[in-house]
Amino acid sequence: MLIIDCPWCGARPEIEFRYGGEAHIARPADPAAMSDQEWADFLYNRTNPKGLHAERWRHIHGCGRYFNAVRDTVSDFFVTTYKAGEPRPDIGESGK
Amino acid sequence: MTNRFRTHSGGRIDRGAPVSFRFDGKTYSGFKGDTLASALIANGVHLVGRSFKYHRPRGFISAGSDEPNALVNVARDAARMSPNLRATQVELYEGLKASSQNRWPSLGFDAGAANDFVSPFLPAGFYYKTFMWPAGAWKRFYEPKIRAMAGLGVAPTLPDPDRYTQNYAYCDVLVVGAGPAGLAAALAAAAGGAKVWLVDEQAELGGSLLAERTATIEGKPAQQWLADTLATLAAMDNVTLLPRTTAFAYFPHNMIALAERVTEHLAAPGADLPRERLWQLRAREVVLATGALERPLVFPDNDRPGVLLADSARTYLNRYGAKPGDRAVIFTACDAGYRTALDLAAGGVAVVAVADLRREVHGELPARALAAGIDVRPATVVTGTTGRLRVSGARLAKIKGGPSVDPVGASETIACDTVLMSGGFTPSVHLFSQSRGKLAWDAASGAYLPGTSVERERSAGACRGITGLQRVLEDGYGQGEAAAKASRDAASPARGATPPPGPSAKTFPAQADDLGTDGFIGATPHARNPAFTKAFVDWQNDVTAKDITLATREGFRSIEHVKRYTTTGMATDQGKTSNMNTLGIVAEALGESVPKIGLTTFRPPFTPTTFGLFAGAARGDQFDPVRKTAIHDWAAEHGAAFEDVSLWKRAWYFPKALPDGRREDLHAAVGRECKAVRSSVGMFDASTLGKIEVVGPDAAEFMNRMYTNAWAKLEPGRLRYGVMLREDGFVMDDGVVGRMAPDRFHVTTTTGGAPRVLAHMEDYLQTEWPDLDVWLTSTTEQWAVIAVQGPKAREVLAPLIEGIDLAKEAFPHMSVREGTILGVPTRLFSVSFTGELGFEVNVPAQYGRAVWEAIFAAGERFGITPYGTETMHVLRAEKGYIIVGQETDGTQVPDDVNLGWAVGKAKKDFVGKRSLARAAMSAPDRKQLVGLRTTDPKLVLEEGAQIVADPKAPVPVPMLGFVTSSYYSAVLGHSIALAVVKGGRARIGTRLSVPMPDRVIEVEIVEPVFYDPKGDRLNG
Amino acid sequence: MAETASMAETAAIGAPRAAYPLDALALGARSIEAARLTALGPAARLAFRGREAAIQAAGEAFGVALPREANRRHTADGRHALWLGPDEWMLLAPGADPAPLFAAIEAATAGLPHALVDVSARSVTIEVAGPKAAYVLNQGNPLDLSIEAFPVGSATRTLFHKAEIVLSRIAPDIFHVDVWRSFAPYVWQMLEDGRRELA
Amino acid sequence: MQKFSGFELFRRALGGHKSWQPQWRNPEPKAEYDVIIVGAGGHGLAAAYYLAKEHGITRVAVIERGWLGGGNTGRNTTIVRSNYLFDESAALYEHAVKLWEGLSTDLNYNVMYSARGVLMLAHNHHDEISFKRHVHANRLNGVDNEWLSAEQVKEFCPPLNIRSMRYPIIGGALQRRGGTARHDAVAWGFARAADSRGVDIIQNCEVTGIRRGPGGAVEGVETSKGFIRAKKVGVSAAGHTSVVMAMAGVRMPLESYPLQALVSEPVKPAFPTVVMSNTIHAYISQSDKGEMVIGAGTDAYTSYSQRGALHVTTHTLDAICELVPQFRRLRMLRNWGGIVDVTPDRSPIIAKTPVPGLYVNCGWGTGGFKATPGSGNVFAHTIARDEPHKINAPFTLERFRDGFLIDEAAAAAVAH
Repeated sequence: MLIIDCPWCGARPEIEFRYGGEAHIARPADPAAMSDQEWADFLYNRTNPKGLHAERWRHIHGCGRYFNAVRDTVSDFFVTTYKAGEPRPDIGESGK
Repeated sequence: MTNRFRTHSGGRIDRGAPVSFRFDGKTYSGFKGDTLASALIANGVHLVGRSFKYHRPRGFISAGSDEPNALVNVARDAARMSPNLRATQVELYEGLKASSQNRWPSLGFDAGAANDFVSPFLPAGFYYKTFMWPAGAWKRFYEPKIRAMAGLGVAPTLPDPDRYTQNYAYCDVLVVGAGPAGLAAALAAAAGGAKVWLVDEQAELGGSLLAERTATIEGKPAQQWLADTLATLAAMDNVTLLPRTTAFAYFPHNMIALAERVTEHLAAPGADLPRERLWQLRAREVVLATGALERPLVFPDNDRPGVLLADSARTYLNRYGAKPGDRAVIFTACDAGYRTALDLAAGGVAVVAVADLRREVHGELPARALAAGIDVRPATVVTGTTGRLRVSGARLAKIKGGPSVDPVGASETIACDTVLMSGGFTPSVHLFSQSRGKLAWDAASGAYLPGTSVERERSAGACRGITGLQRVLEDGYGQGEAAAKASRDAASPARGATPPPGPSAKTFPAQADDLGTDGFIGATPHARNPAFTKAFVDWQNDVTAKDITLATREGFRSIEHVKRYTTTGMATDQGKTSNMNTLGIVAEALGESVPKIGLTTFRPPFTPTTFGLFAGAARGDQFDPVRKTAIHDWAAEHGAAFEDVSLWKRAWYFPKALPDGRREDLHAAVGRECKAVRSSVGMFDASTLGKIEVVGPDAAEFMNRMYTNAWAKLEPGRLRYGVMLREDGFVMDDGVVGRMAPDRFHVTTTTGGAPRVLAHMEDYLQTEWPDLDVWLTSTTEQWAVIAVQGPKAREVLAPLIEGIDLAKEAFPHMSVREGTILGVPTRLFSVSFTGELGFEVNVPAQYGRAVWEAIFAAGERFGITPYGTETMHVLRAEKGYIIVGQETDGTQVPDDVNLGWAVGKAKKDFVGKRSLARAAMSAPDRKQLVGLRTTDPKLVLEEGAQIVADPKAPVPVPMLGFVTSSYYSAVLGHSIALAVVKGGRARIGTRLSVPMPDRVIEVEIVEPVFYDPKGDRLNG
Repeated sequence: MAETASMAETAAIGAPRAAYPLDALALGARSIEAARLTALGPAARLAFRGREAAIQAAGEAFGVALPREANRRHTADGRHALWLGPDEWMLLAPGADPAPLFAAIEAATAGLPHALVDVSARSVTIEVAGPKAAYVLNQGNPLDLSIEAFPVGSATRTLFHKAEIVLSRIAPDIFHVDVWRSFAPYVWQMLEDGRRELA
Repeated sequence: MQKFSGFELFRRALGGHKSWQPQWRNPEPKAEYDVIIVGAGGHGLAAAYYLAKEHGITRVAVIERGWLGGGNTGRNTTIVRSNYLFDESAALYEHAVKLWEGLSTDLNYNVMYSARGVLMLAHNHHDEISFKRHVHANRLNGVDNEWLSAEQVKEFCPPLNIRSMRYPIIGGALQRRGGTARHDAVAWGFARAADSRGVDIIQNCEVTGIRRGPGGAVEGVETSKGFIRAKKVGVSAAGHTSVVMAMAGVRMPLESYPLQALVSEPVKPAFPTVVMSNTIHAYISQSDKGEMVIGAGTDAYTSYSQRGALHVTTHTLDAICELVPQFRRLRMLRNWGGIVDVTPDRSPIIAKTPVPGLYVNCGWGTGGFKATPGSGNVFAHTIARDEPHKINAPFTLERFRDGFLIDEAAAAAVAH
C-alpha cells in the first residue's frame, strides 16, 4: 500500500485514494469541432509511459479532492503531488 | 526407551515440564520448549516424510523455516487441521497430534516409492516430452495419475472455525530478526528514543545466540547476555517485541507485512483469541537483521534420513538437548563443520570423521578439532551414503586433482547414523530483494549481498555478509543508531540511495568462533555414474544435480528457465536450500561465472502464509457490509424474501401465507402484488435509490452539462427524468430529478449506480469546471423513500399530509412539494415507475419505518399491498420503462433504448454528446428496444435468450438481439418481454424466433409499451 | 455519553417513533473496559460547502468557527465543526433540531456562493473509548492513530474495513466514528470482532 | 527437431539422457529478416511458428528483451475458455480453443491442455441474466457453455460453499471444454517448433527503436545488438506495447496495469475445476502439482513494477475463503505480478497500424493466455498477407475512432 501525499491532507495510505488516469488531458472546449480521430485521441489514447507519469488521484475517502501526481511507474514511487489546475511540474520527460 | 538421544543437561527446554504428543499414531514425550522436530530427534526418529516425485524417505535437514523435508499435518480436530507445517517450526504442546504426509500406506512402506525405481525415465521436464498420445488422453488418463501422486499434504475438508485479525501499525524503526545484530540494532534504536518493533519468526528471540554454548558477550555467557538484553528491551515503553512473527513481505514505502502466530503453540487456545494476526506495519526505517542460512552440500544420496545441516545439528544439540545420532560423519566446506564437531563431541556424540572439501585446512577451529582427536580429512568428499530409512554409513573419497571438477579416488565407507553437512552460509537477502534493493555479487565471500537500497532500509549483520559475533553486534548497533537518527529526519517515503553504515558508538567485546566466509556452491565431485546417482539440490521437489545439467544441455540457459524446467527452488522452502547450489551447477555447466547466470526473483511471502490471515474478519455476513434500509426489518417481519442489489438487501417479494400453511411462490406473490397496484394501491420501499443534492448558483448549468436533458427551464417544484451518459456516449445512469429551488436539485440515481454517478459528477466538477459554484452531497441515506402507487394512492396519503395540496391541479404528475407527513418533514414527489398514479414520500431515515407503518395502516381500507423489486420490475416493463443495467449493458446510446427524446437537441454540449456523432452510433443495424409477444400467452421467455431470423441457419447462427426482460403479466393475462433487436423499430409487427436448446419459440415484435400506452392512468 | 431525548423527535406531531440502526446491537454489546462501544444519540448534521466568502458567515451563524486547518475539529458550546475538505465542513450539533440551524446558516450566507444540506439522518455516531480504543480502530483503519500523529481535535474522513467513516479524536482514549446508517451495523460488528480478543 | 515421445525418453534414459539436444538455438541476429516479431511471449512465438508453418515465411526473428516466455506467459493463471459473448470474440477465442485441443501433437510438446471445465459463478439475478445471455449466444455460435443451477454447481465442484455466505451462489455457467494448460510449456513448445523451422529467437536483446523510411514505412528495428533490417515488424509486447509503439510514433489506446496471482502450497487433489466469480472478484484452480492457483482483477493504477498491493491480495483471498472456507488454513506459497495492457473495451487489437509494415497484437488485458495459439495464428496471417484474417478483422485500432467497440467488459462485467 503506497503512501500518497495529498496536497490537502498530507501523507495518507493508498486505500483512501482512487486512481484517476492520466492527468492534463483537458476536455476539449468545443468537442463538436473535432474530427473523429481527434476525439478518439482524447477519449482513448494514453501515454502509458514506463517511467514518470503525470496522473490524477482523488482522495475519495479523505478530503474528496482530485489532485495530480507524478509517479515513476517502474518503482511506483511518487515524485511529487500538486493541486488540480496547477501545471505539470518540470521534472523531465516521462520515461523511455 | 524415550528420549534416548536427549543430552543429560543443558539446552533451553524445560526438563521439568514433560509434554506428551503423537506422531503417526504413536505416542512420544518431549519437553516444553521443544519443537516437534527436536522432540522426534530426541526420540531417535528421523524418518518423517516422503519426497514429492520419487517418494524417497526423508528426514530433517534443518532446524528452522528453511526445512524442505519434514512437512507434517497437525490436527487439533477435524476442522482445525493444517497440512504442510514444518516440524522444525511446530512448537510442542500437550496432546499435539501430527502425522506424516505424501505416503501410502505408511511412512515406512510407501507404494509411491516405486517411482524411485523408474526415476531414470523421469528426468526433469519428462512430462513435456510424453503423454501426448492419444489426443485427449492427457486429461482423461495421465493427468489424474500425476495429480494423485503430486501434492504434499491433504487440504482440510471442513470450514476453518478459527479467527484471524488484522492490524495497521506504525513505528519509527522496525528490526527484522532478533539475533545478535537485530538485538543490538533494537537496543541502539530504542536508546535513541525511537519507537522500535523487534520481530522474529521463532518462538524465542535470540536467533543464533539461542544455540551458543561457549560464546560470551560483554563478559557474560551469551545466553545470559541474551536474557539481560531482552529484559532491558521489554522494560522500555518505546519497544515492542514480537516473537513468532514472520516479516513475510516487503511492500513499497516501507510497509512490511507481519504474520504473528498467536495461539498455534497453545494446548488450549481461548475462543476469543485470533489464531494469527496480520500486522500491516509502516516503518519509517527498517533494519533487516535476517541472518544467514546454512547451505547444504550436493553429493550423492544426500537425502537419506539422518543427513542434516551441520549448524542445525548444533542447534538441536545445544538449544534443545537433542542429539542427531550416536556416530556422526561431518562433510564441510567451511569451519562450521568443526564448530559442530566440537559441540557434538562435548555433548557425547562420536564424531568419526570430518571430510573437508577444502584442499588445505587451517585455522583455529580445525586445529581444536584435531586437538580433540577428531579424524580430520582435508580434500575429502562424501560420495554417497548407505542405509534405507536411515543413514547407516558414508562413503568418503579423496579429491585427486584441481578444484571441484576433479575425479576422486576410491571410496571408503564409514559406519555412522548421521551425516552433517555444511556448504557455508548464504546471507538471507529475501526481504532486501523484495524491497527492490539491488543485490551485488561479492566474489570474496561467494554470495549476493545487499547493494543499493530503494526503501528506507538498511541491513545489519550476517545478512550483509558480516561474520564474527563482535562485528555482527557492532554492525547491528551502528545500523540501529543510524536508523533511529534517520527516522527523525525525513518525511520522504523513499530513499533511493544506499545508506552509509553508521559507525557504532558502542563496542561489544565478545568471544566466539568466527566462521569466516568459506563455502561451496554447486555439486561436489564424485566418480559414480551420474545417470544412476542422485545428488539432491532441491530436496522437496526431488531435483538433482543431473536434472539441472540436463536442463542446460537442452538449452535452458537463463536461471529462470532452469528453475521452471526442473522446478528447482519452487518447493515450499522457496529455494532457501537450493537456489545457490543451482546457480553453481548451472554456472559450471555453462562455463560462466555465477553472477553471469543471474538470480531468480525473491517473491513474497518469505515463508508460506495462511490464507485466513489475509481474509481476516471479512467472512460470512461481514464479508461485505450488508446495507439495510430503515424499512428492512418491517419487511422481514412481514415475510419478505430479499435479493442482493449491490451491497443492499432489497425486499424482492412478499409471499403470503396460504391456508395450507405454505407460502406463495414468487409467481403467485408477484401476480397478486401487481394486480393490487393496478387496481387499488401498493407500497414499495425505494430507499436504496441513490440521491445526490446538487446545490449552488450554478446548479442548473452543471446539470445541463452532466445530463442529456435541458434543465434551465425546469421550474422549481417540478421533476424531470434525466439520462446520464459516459463521455463515450453510452447510457450510464438515469433517474428522476427534482428542482427544489433555483439553486437546488434533488437528483436520484439507480441503486447500484449511486457511488459511480457521484464520482463521475465530482470528476467533471473538480477537474473540468472548477469555476462552477455548485456542490454535491450524497443524501442517499438521509431519506427513507416510500413509493405509494396505484389509483388509490392519493386517497391513502391525503389524510396524513400537511402543507401540500394533493389535488391533481395543484400537484400534477412529475412535481415535488415540501410539507409534513404525520408531522415529519417530507419531500413528496408525484412520480410513477408503475404507470399508475403515484407518489414517493421522502422522510428523514429514522422515521422511515414509522411513516411506512402509518401509510400501511391508512391504506388498509384499500387493501394496500406492500410489493418488492420483482413486482416493480414487472410493472415498469408493462409500461416499457427501462432499467439501466437490464435493458442497457454499457453499449447503448439513448436512441437504442427509445430515450432519444431525452437528449436536448439544442444543447451545444453535454458529457457524451460528441461521441454520439461517431459512425457506429447511427449504424442502421444498431439494436433497438422493442417488445416481444409469444404466441402462447403463458410462455415466459428466458431473459438472455437470443433472437434470430432463421433458427435453421448453420452455426454460427446470425443473431439479431436478445431478451432483456421477461415476465408473466398477471394484469394483462399474458407474458411480456422487452428485447433489443437489430433495426428493431422497423421490425415491429414482424415475427422472429427465439431458439432454445429443445425448441424454437416464435415471437412477434411489438411496441415496448404493453399497458396504458397513452399514459392516461398516470394522472389518476 | 449517550444523549437521549431528541428535539427532532419531539418536533414530530403524532410522534412517529424514530428508529436507529444500532438500537438493537447496542443493547447486546459486551462489556469490555479496554475498548467500550456506545451508540450515541441523534444529532443535527449539516454538510456545508462554500467559497471563501461564505465560510466565516457560516461559522458565525453556527456558533463555531470553521477550522481552516485540514482534518481538524473545532468545538464550542457542545457543537462541532469538522474540516472534511478544503471547501467542506460537517457541522455537528448533538441533540439539536436541524431545521432552525439550517435556516440560520442559510440566512447568514444568503447570496454567498455555498451549499448547505441537511444530512442529520444520514449517519449515526459510535463512540469507541478506552485504553485499547486506537488498537481496535486500527484493525480496520489504516491511519497512524498514535496521539502524536492523530492528536485530540483531529477529525477526518477515512475507512474502517470496507466502510467509509468520519473519525474524530475527542480525548486521548475517546474516538467518535460517524458512519452512514446502513453501514453502521457492519462497522459496529467489526468493532465488536476487533475487541473480542480484549475480553 | 528431436522427436519427443515416451519411447525417446526410454531410449535416451539408457544413455543417461546425455543425447538430448538444445530445444532451441541461441543465435546471433542476422542483418535482415522478412519479419521481425518484437516479444518472445506465447503470442509472439506462436506468430513466428505460424508464419513459418502456414505462410512459408521462415526468415523470421523473434526479439526478446529478457528470456522467452518470461513475461505474462510465465506469470498467468493459465485459464483457457472461449465462452465470450460477442460474435467477434467468440470466433477469436474458439479459434484458439480448437488449436489448443491439438496443440501438444502439433508442437510435439506436451502443453498439458486439460479441459477440466471453467465454471463462472452467478451470485445475483443480474449475473444470471448475463450468463444465460452468454449461454444462448455461445450455443448459436457453436461454443459450448451451459447454465447450471446452484445444486448442479455444487455437484460439479463439491468443495464450493454455495449457501452460507454473503452472496450465495445461485447458479453458474460452465464451459466443459475450458480448462488450463501448462504456461511455460506453451512458450517452450512454440519456441522449439518455430526454431526447428528456421525462426531465430534472439533473447536478451532489447528493441530500442523502430526505424521508418522516408515514406514512413518500417525499415527495421534498432536493438541492443545493433540494427536489424525488416520490412515487416509485428509488435507483440504485452504490457510494454505502448513503449514499443511510441518508438514508431504511434499512440495507443492502452494502459498497463499490474495483475497479481498467487499459489498455495501443494496439496493432494482437492479442487476439480476452474472456478471464477466476478461478483466477488476471484478465481481459483488447482495445478497438476497440487498448488491452488488464484487470481483476481488488476490492481488499481497503471504500473510497470511487476508487483501489486497487499490490499488487493487480501480482497482476493477473502473472496476465495468465502467460496471455499475449508481452504482458509492453506498457505500462500508465492505471490507475483505481471503487467497487462488494457484497452478501453477490454478486447484485443490484432491489426495493421497507420505505419506501413508495422503490425500490433496487444490489449489482451487479463485474458491473453487462453488466446495464445489463435492470436498468433491470425497475427501471422495479418503480417504475411498484409491484411487481417476474417477472425481478427474486427479487432482494429480504428474501432476506437468509429465507435465499433467490442465491449465484453461492459456486456458481461466478467474479467478473463
